[in-house]
Amino acid sequence: MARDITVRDALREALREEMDRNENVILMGQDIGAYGGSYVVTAGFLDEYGRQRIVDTPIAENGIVGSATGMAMGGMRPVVELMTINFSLLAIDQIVNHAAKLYSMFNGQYTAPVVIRTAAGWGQLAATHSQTFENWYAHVPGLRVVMPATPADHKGFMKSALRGNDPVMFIEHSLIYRNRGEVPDDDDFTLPLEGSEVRREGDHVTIACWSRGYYLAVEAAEELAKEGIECEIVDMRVLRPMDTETVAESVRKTNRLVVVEEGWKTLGVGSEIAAAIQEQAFDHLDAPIERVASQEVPVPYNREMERSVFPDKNKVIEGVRTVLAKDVNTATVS
Amino acid sequence: MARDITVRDALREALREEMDRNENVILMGQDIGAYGGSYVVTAGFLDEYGRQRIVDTPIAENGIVGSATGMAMGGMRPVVELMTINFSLLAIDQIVNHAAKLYSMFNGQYTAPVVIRTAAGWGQLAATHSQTFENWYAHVPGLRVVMPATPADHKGFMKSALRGNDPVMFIEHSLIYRNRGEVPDDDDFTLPLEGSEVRREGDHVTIACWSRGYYLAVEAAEELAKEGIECEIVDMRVLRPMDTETVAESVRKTNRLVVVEEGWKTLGVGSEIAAAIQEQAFDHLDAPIERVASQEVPVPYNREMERSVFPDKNKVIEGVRTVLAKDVNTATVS
Amino acid sequence: MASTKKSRTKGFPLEKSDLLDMYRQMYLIREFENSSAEQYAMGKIAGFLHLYIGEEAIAVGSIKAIEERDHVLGHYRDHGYALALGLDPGEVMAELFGKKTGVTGGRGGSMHLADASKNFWGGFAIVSGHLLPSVGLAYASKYMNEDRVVLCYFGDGATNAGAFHEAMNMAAVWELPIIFYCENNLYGMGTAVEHVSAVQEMAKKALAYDMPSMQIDGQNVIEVYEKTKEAVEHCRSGKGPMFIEALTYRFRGHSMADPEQYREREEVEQYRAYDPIPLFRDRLLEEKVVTEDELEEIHKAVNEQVKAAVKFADESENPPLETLADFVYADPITVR
Amino acid sequence: MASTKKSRTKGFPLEKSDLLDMYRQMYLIREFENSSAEQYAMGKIAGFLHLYIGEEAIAVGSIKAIEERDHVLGHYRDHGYALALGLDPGEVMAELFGKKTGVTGGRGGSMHLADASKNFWGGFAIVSGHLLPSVGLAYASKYMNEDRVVLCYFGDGATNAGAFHEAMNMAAVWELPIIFYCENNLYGMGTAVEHVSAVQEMAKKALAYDMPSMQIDGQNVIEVYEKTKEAVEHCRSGKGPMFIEALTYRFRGHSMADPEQYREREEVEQYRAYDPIPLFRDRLLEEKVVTEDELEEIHKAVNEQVKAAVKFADESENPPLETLADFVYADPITVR
Ligand SMILES: Cc1ncc(C[n+]2csc(CCOP(=O)(O)OP(=O)(O)O)c2C)c(N)n1
Ligand SMILES: Cc1ncc(C[n+]2csc(CCOP(=O)(O)OP(=O)(O)O)c2C)c(N)n1
Ligand SMILES: [Mg+2]
Ligand SMILES: [Mg+2]
Repeated sequence: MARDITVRDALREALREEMDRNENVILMGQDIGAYGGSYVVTAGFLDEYGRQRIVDTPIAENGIVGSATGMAMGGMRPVVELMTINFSLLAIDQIVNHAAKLYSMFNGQYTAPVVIRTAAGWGQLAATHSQTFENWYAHVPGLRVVMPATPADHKGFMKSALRGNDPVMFIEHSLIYRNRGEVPDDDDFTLPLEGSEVRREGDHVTIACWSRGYYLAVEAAEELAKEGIECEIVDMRVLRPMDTETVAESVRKTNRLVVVEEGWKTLGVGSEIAAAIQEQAFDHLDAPIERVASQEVPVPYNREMERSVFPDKNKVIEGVRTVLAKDVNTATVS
Repeated sequence: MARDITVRDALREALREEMDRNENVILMGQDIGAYGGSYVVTAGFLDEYGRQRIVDTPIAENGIVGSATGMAMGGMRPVVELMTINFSLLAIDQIVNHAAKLYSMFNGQYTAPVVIRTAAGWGQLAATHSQTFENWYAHVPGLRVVMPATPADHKGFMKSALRGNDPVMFIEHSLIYRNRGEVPDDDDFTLPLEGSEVRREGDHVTIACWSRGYYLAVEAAEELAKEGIECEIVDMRVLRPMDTETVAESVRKTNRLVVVEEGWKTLGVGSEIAAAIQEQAFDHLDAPIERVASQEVPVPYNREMERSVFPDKNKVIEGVRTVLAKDVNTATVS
Repeated sequence: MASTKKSRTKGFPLEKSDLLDMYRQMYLIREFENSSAEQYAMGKIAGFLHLYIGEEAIAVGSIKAIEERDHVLGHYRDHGYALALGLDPGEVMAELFGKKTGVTGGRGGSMHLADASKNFWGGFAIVSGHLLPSVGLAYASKYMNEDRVVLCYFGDGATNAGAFHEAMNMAAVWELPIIFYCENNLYGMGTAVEHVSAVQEMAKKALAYDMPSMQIDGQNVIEVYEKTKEAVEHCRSGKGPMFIEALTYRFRGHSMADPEQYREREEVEQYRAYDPIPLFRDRLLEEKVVTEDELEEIHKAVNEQVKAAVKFADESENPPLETLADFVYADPITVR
Repeated sequence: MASTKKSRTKGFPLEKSDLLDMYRQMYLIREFENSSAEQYAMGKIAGFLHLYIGEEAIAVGSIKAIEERDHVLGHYRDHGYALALGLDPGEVMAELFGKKTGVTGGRGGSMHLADASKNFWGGFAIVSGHLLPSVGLAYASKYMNEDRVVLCYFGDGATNAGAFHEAMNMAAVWELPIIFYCENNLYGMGTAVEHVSAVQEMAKKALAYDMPSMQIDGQNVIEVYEKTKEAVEHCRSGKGPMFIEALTYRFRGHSMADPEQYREREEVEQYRAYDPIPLFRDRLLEEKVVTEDELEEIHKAVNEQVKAAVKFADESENPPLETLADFVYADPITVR
């Protein structure tokens, strides 16, 4: 059995179920209690679970993540909400130099499985509030980094994160909380925190994407299908460990790859995917891998300017056309 | 006229000359004064310039960079020393959300040309003290990121940084301060903060590198030359804006590329170089681009383990052999 | 900035024109924001819009106490500072609309108003982030002997962030001319001070730095003016930084998106009794500084001004898309 | 952890065996470090080596005041905590040598000693970084009703970092059982406190959080013990956190790399008069708790122990290179 629910509800269910299952699971973050959470994910939780388990924290990102890390060391299962991923920069020392390293640095003596929920996204919020740094976190050994698209993944990953033993950066997206999808009816529904997923099959081109990018890819694929262009869509889902083999497999069939992401292009996740695929499927590529990413500017407030920064369906379509336009027969081996 | 001096002395000269030229240039950082700087770059400066211009700061990385940013807004030319790039994580909000964005976010009304000197490097310092994050900074529009190898570049870039109008991440390397090279005898010797440089010509393979990686590449190239394998070495020098065209140009000749870097491989600078080159020189690549980078682990203290993490001459040679081993004739176009 | 003449109005530390100017500014901020809320509802303004309604006395009273050369920095709730500093309401509204004619060309929006020519360095949207550049500006003022005081505004919530601590300590160690101006409106977004701060009186936080501090009534524009004046003189005389905690309350939600479920309506109503605008108006009338008619005139003029501001914003153009990449780097880049 | 019997030695709050144990520990730390300095000079230890010499009374006195279940975290200058907590000197020395038999298997080195089985969570090398996990451990103790107090050591330099402030505030708001233990040795690396901290007395920093504090003589192991005991009882009784500033001085450089150009030799010599080990020894002799002979025996035993530690470290193996990637993730990963 499965139900059609939103990403937000999938998250709410996962958090509730795990809180009910394990009383050492607590939520903490700015305005998650009385306010209900900036993106309303935890609305009502304070009434249900009380101040002991729904902890409104000071505006002190490093402090929140660092103290949650200590709680995790001490046997609790804290879920931190950092309002947006932009503010995670203030916590990055605790994330990278502490949570991600304790297990290894102390020779496996203890773990700090803190779960850090945070939201990427934009919406005329200007330069400091419109960034996404999944590429940075995906660079760091010791962290697991998930950035799901579907409600089922949101739920299954969150539940796994809370049952696993590694620190997890759980990156949501403010513009997909209302997206819907099927979620299994099972209190023990979990998903391994790794692996990409082919979500749509197609022969002409592969699109690698994640989070909101997945929905853009779907829109583009539907439109392109009308012209007979069939896109294979690989939802990356987990960015560390990153499963590029599933992409390579697909590229061995389609021979063409487009990556869609909302981060700046230079050194975005797409750069890793491109680098990995040219290693893993070198002989199969008929065209350069195309990266559809953000314009490399601090994001302006103005609506039209902002829209011109981020990928949209049309830019994805354009990306697909670019890789299709390259005629393999004209390729010269120098 | 030119003199053969060390990287450290090149830096000292640049700082001194610019301080003498402009009294609004000041240096600030932890232990740069009385202690002389962790890597002894500013030894003696306190006596020479006094506490007004050589400012020993609290251990407050965010505070140091943030206040320097304000000084720069106010017309001063502060040079911040962050002891090591590992600690820059504590300042990253000020670097990324403030210094890098002010000019754009406020529509060009003012700039904040703060110069942030910091050192990458390692030497049995364990997990939190052996990282390098040039890839992160190179992702950020608004920043200029230099990571020089030669004494001349250290000097010329530093002087340019102090005369330019953009914030600059100036990344040094603790293991090359004593490396020597020719530096022009000219108080006004500056270098544009952009552009890669072909430092050695060769027909068989291109090696892209920077900072300490450059010296590894030279060692490897010298050894390979004995076997008749000629490497072309491109010193990237500036990582944002990144000049991949010079690499592409070289690859159009050699058809093979190895990137050398000390950061973790996944999403390291090499991923961007690989992604860019497969775009810019797709038809010219005879083998997948090879990335010689660090093992993806928190760096352990133990000497042998640590050495096994980082690239060395032999790993570069191995990388070159890997790209040469790929026989273009066996390539199948699927 | 107060007029320089020495004459003072009975019972007030300022002369009539200054008093009326302050009243006008407070009323302008209020009406400007009421109007911007409407424009937001109409979809002409987007993103975050944080209203200063209820707190106007702080920006107006304190900015009256500084000189033109002094520096001002604040957080995202920044319409008050901008208008008190004399930024053009039309250009501010245009910024809220994201237009090219906006004070930051449509790039910054409501949270990032600025006018470098007026030494207003901006509203900043990272809580506590601007405290550090503020310290640096104070350093520059001292280092270059400019005799400029920095006025740095932030909220109660910001005082729990590490950056606040680093800023306070550095300003104290370096004895800089900076006023840390804490607007304690009892909430950081939806979180009441007592749940997140070890002390309820923000001024106590200055003790850790041996920094002098005052707690003042942020609803009383005259008190704000007088106390800020004292603080400014303290800074100018080289005695180092000062911390001011202005007690206040915001009458509206944190931003337009706030459903305000964390506080009772009655609480808000209670605080409305301390609305700084009627409080000031009543006092001006009581002390016979102005007549009802004079006030009416001010109201009318301001209302026109606000209407004109909206019209200006409405009729302004969007910034051209071709300028998107302007101002990323100040110096030229030739490599691609 | 003191012996549980109630009998006490005249003039001391502890019985003889505890006193001798404390003396032995202080002497062990001293000799262990003197030896490690030699090993460093011989190239057997590399990276950073921070000696605790001169500060031994703090670790020994304070750890005597806690129970086994209590948590301990410290910074990189951590040999003292480790040895006072009873970690095996051979395994600690092996860690300094980077050997497989080291307490963290050669991965951590001198700065990252730890023994989770003893609730010693580690030395941490990011200044002020461990204060936050320390707060979290205290939270867990309270949340899970474990009655465990957290002892968190750090230096004067760390109190200028934002993380310190965030930790202090959260511990106070949440009323957690944690002792913030500041070892004020007057310098952060080569920088004297007065150049970087607005207040010279670190204990003043607790005022901003209404947190009780004490300033104690860190060279007097008995005072350290007694005051820490008080603080531990304060924490155990649910009264929330406590801040202790222990005044001390390090006799050696910041690390082995330190040329010590920032302080005069005379200054160091002056402070050597407050060497905690002779101070304690003289008092034990004066009060006739021990005889010279007994002390001599301790010295001999410790010297043997240190020699054996070096031998053990020397003869231990390096960790196998194949284990490099162990412990990066606790749960399995199957994708490559
Ligand atoms: C570093 C950071 N964390 C969180 C936020 C989200 N946020 C914006 S305003 C705000 C509350 C700030 O409260 P306060 O400082 O009291 O100012 P007020 O809004 O009450 O004027 C929060 C949490 C942010 N902008 N920056
Ligand atoms: C965040 C950070 N910044 C800088 C350093 C470099 N560093 C290591 S120890 C130290 C001095 C710390 O002084 P203090 O806290 O007084 O402790 P002490 O060494 O005197 O015991 C510094 C600056 C670091 N390890 N971490
Ligand atoms: Mg507030
Ligand atoms: Mg110290």
